[in-house]
Amino acid sequence: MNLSVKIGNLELKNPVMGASGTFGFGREYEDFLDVNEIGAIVTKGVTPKPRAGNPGVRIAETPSGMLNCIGLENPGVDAFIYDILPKIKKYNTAVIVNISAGSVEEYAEMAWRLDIDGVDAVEVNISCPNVKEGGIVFGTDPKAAAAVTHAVKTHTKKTVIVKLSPNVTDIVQMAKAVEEAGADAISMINTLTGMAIDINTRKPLLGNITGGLSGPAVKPVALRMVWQVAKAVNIPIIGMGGIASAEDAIEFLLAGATAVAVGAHNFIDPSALKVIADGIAEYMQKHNIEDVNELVGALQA
Amino acid sequence: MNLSVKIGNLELKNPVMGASGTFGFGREYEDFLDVNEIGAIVTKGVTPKPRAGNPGVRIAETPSGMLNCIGLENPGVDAFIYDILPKIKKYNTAVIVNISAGSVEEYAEMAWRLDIDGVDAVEVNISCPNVKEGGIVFGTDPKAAAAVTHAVKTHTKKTVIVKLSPNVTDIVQMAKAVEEAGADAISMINTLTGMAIDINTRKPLLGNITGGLSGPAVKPVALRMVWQVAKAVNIPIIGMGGIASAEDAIEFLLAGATAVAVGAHNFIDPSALKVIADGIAEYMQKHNIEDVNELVGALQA
Amino acid sequence: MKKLVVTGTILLNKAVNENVKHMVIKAPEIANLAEPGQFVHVKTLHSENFLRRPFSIADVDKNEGTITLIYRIVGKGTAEYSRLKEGEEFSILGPIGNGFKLKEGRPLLVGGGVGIAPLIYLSRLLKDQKPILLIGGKNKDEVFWEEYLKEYADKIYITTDDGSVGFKGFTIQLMPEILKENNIDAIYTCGPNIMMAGVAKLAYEYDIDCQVSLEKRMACGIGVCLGCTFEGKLTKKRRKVCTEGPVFEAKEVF
Amino acid sequence: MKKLVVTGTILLNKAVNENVKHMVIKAPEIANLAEPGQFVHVKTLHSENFLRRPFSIADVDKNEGTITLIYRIVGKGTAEYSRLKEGEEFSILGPIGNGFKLKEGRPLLVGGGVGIAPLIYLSRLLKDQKPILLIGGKNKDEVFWEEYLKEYADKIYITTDDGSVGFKGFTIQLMPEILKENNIDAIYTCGPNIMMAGVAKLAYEYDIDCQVSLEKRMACGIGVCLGCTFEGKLTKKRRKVCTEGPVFEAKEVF
Ligand SMILES: Cc1cc2nc3c(=O)[nH]c(=O)nc-3n(C[C@H](O)[C@H](O)[C@H](O)COP(=O)(O)OP(=O)(O)OC[C@H]3O[C@@H](n4cnc5c(N)ncnc54)[C@H](O)[C@@H]3O)c2cc1C
Ligand SMILES: Cc1cc2nc3c(=O)[nH]c(=O)nc-3n(C[C@H](O)[C@H](O)[C@H](O)COP(=O)(O)OP(=O)(O)OC[C@H]3O[C@@H](n4cnc5c(N)ncnc54)[C@H](O)[C@@H]3O)c2cc1C
Ligand SMILES: Cc1cc2nc3c(=O)[nH]c(=O)nc-3n(C[C@H](O)[C@H](O)[C@H](O)COP(=O)(O)O)c2cc1C
Ligand SMILES: Cc1cc2nc3c(=O)[nH]c(=O)nc-3n(C[C@H](O)[C@H](O)[C@H](O)COP(=O)(O)O)c2cc1C
Ligand code: FES
Ligand code: FES
Repeated sequence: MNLSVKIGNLELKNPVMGASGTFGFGREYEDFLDVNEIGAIVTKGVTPKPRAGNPGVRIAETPSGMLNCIGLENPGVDAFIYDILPKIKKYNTAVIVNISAGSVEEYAEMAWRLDIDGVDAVEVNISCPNVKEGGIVFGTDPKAAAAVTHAVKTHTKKTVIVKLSPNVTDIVQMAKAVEEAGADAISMINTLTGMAIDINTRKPLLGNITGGLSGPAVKPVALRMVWQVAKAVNIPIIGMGGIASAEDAIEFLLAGATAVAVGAHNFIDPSALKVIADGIAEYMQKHNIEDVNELVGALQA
Repeated sequence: MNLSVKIGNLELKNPVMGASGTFGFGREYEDFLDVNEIGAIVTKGVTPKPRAGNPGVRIAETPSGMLNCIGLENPGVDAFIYDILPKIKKYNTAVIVNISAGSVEEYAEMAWRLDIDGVDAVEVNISCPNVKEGGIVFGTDPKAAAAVTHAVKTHTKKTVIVKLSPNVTDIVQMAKAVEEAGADAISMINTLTGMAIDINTRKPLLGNITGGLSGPAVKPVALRMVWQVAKAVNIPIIGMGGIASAEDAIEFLLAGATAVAVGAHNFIDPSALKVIADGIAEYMQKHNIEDVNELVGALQA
Repeated sequence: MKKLVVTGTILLNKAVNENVKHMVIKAPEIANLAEPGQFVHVKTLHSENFLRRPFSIADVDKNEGTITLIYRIVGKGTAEYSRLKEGEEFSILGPIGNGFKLKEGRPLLVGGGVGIAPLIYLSRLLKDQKPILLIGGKNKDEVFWEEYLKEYADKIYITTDDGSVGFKGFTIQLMPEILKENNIDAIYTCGPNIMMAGVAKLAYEYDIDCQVSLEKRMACGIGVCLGCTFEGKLTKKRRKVCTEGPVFEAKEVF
Repeated sequence: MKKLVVTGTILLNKAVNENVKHMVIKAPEIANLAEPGQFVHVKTLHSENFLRRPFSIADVDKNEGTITLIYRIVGKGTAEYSRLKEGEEFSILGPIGNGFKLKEGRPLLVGGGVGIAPLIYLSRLLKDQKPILLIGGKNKDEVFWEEYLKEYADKIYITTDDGSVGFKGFTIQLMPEILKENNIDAIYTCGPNIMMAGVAKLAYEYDIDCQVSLEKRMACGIGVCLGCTFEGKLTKKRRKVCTEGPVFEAKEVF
């Protein structure tokens, strides 16, 4: 049975990876699964300079989901390259570095700096809703998204994945723009912007007022967007948004995703990546499917 | 204690109404509550001609929510005026007629035809995601939304409420456009477009492939949008999206909604409108609030 | 028809076979109103699922104030219900819809799978008219229905797809024989659409009054969401399975 | 520190007072590893809530393979847990974090509200060092903690906001007296931030080693979401409450 898939030049052992910001730098999961066996590690978003993130409460539970306004807390690209990468490049799995920056030039520089051994791909976060400099303007304007994509693509030999925001009227337009600009793959979706209020204090629950919604609650929206984009582009899609089971993951593959990422559900079950990859294999066995790629886009609609 | 609120010229007994498409024409709830005591009935979407709606499965459950692709099944405006309105105008509560149409002219005609005794307001659905003619283009293009609003406004003396779609990049822009075009109030949000797949048949669960997501899952997004729009416009907002308790309703009031509508939760608890209105009163008592309008926009952010 | 929402207490929730359970709920107001063919729309009080689920009222005990549901575990909701223990509470909205109209003369009841559930209550009420039961299922695991029906039925015919019990084949294959041998005055059927369509066709052929009980995905169960409608064949009108059905004249459907 | 996810069995889930419950869970692997000050991240198997919830390990019985949680019902999650019955399963991720470092000499343990929970296990381990306990709460409903602690404590001081039991006022008002009267070598504190800040200030004044246990909203509990971080006062680095804490040197925090 073949579980491996290709994202750009990247060959993944299986189509299940940990989503950025929910998988740390991979090492945190060593107690729960064999990191060498997962599809890929997608790192927490890395920025040019270290970031402390947002003040105040950063997490709120919502029905079948959660809001977060971490605000891209991360040690910065230097610390990533010198302290973290050496510790994770030993894993026999792909390392995809999620990057955010405040300008096209900064994105390009990040790409260039990360065009090094141990990094297998960059995932360009043009959609973090929690920080002004996090790229949300890039994420909602096709021209800006294309400019970032082009800049990154011309500054690295690694596979370039562009991560789309769902907070747009027309996700297909965004996807096409980054495809044309040279993206090797698209990942989607990032979080939907949401909010929660404490009615007793009459204050927002989150320090940043709004935050990014993720978890099973958003799955129907994510799946719809993946399906729309898959029909419109020729590059592979890494689908995510609310995946909590092998069944969910298979829905994304059928909708047209070549691989999937698991986000918030890792917090519920830190062995989720393994459980889900195993579940996909089981489903394939049951349905006599030899190659997981047969499932990709196999929706009959 | 004052629970009454004003939406345009409309005085509501309390700020809790049944959302369009989830409250039938009100009569269906007679077994469960006193329809005379609710804030308002918002009717199922009415169209110029009768509509059979979409074929196939129309309902799918999702985590903390549901997808629907009813496709605006309704008996048409004639049947509404001659068969249904006579039966519901007896209620001592406001009747808000939700309308959908395929062109600006049709919207205008609907408004004109419904400018009759027994109708207290029209809610202009420019955002139904389930039918091509249901107005989704109007719902995502500020100019088209403004044109519809203007046409409706100039063809009726009733209060005109425009219902916004959440499937847009910038909901504030949409809200401002309809405010400028003369809307007396805004209602928001309609459903988010979503999808679900049956992995065993490999087919979409819904007959229409995609459907509208509603229920508690979408509440954080709805609340965020209400808060954004409330800061930007001066007309009242009817907030909705996932309200399932008095606490949820109060969150929407604090975020800036003058009234709220309960949608899918009516299916779980058909006495929900009463439970929620009573719960708001209880909260006001506990917090020594004399007038529910004091809560509107009282978020400290 | 009057409907209400009550919190019932589960008195029994026992396995009938590997996938089917039998639940008895104390809910006197519902039991009191319930007619055969009606259903309830249920929810656990603290559910991980959002919507209610519809189940036929398999039987009632008006003295005890209980209703019985017989349900197959097929997904998240039914799995959740299967974990409920005696003494736990269960929210019930019902009784919903128009049940079977009881007709004079010899009845034939045709059921398939869990569609047999409402036929229990129905056959009890029709007992004096010596109902004939024709029930079909995949295999002998379905035989348990006989236990529920034998007290009320004059005769029970069983078909299984695999022939492990009774006639090997479908109910509608056996039905012509039954119609020939007996003087049937009214047919009542509940089960897969394809079965009911076949039953209806035979009923038309033999010119026998026939009622069918439909199943559709439901959100509200109270006639407001329009998730469950279809176009009536006779009336040409949109019909709601929940509040206008689930039982219709066969001719309105097939 | 090794963490794992296990499905434990609830052996006890009894009310301590109107809002507080005492839960004992059979989870030998966790009990075996657990140190005082560590916590677990829990979830019911079929939960209506999405995230896990963090609770201090109030005590362990390594022989029996059990851990004890003492929790206050404050919201949807704790309400859900309060309904769990003996014999039911409970998912536990843990033990998490760095607990209290046991120091030599006379210990003073200062706790407020449910922050007292981890001090039970801690005082048991420190018993031979004759720990002094200073615990505060709103009113006499909080007195139940005394029952849990009296076996291990050399002395227990109680403060209540309303004076219904013990000293009327806050723990930190009573603390100087205790520090004067006793030769305290190490302070361990857990409770509201404002209380711990006061305790830390007094510890600095008296130059006593002080450890504080922090509480922050957590999503993951395993150091990946960064929901729980703060800037360390000494290290100037971002610190994770879940995996680097919840116990820190007071000087890193206040
Ligand atoms: C009027 C009526 C009477 C019924 N009576 C019985 C009965 O007596 N015994 C019995 O075992 N089953 C009966 N059913 C079917 C029963 O409602 C479904 O099996 C049940 O809803 C499945 O829920 P789930 O959560 O386990 O399945 P899931 O597939 O997880 O459910 C997901 C969603 O789909 C809906 N759904 C799934 N299958 C069906 C179905 N076949 N029909 C309608 N909705 C469905 C659910 O209600 C839910 O909203 C009846 C259905 C209707 C409409
Ligand atoms: C390390 C640690 C140890 C704890 N130990 C105990 C203990 O021993 N006994 C006890 O009663 N409580 C303890 N708490 C607090 C406990 O986690 C919360 O009371 C609980 O999560 C509330 O859940 P809920 O669903 O009832 O409340 P809700 O308000 O409905 O919860 C909503 C969300 O907010 C989070 N949340 C709410 N209150 C808190 C809080 N005070 N701290 C952290 N997250 C919160 C929840 O985890 C959940 O994600 C501890 C917290 C932490 C961080
Ligand atoms: C706590 C948290 C932090 C996140 N941080 C990042 C990030 O740094 N960069 C990024 O591109 N996406 C980030 N995301 C978004 C996820 O990678 C993912 O796109 C989203 O959560 C949807 O998947 P899910 O529903 O499975 O969680 C974060 C999500 C969460 C919950
Ligand atoms: C079954 C169903 C039918 C609906 N039909 C309409 C409609 O006809 N017109 C309309 O404007 N909105 C319609 N809506 C949207 C609701 O009015 C509401 O905006 C949305 O469901 C969000 O609220 P909720 O999360 O409380 O359900 C429908 C929603 C549902 C669930
Ligand atoms: S289920 Fe809602 S109308 Fe029938
Ligand atoms: S709770 Fe996620 S990093 Fe601490």
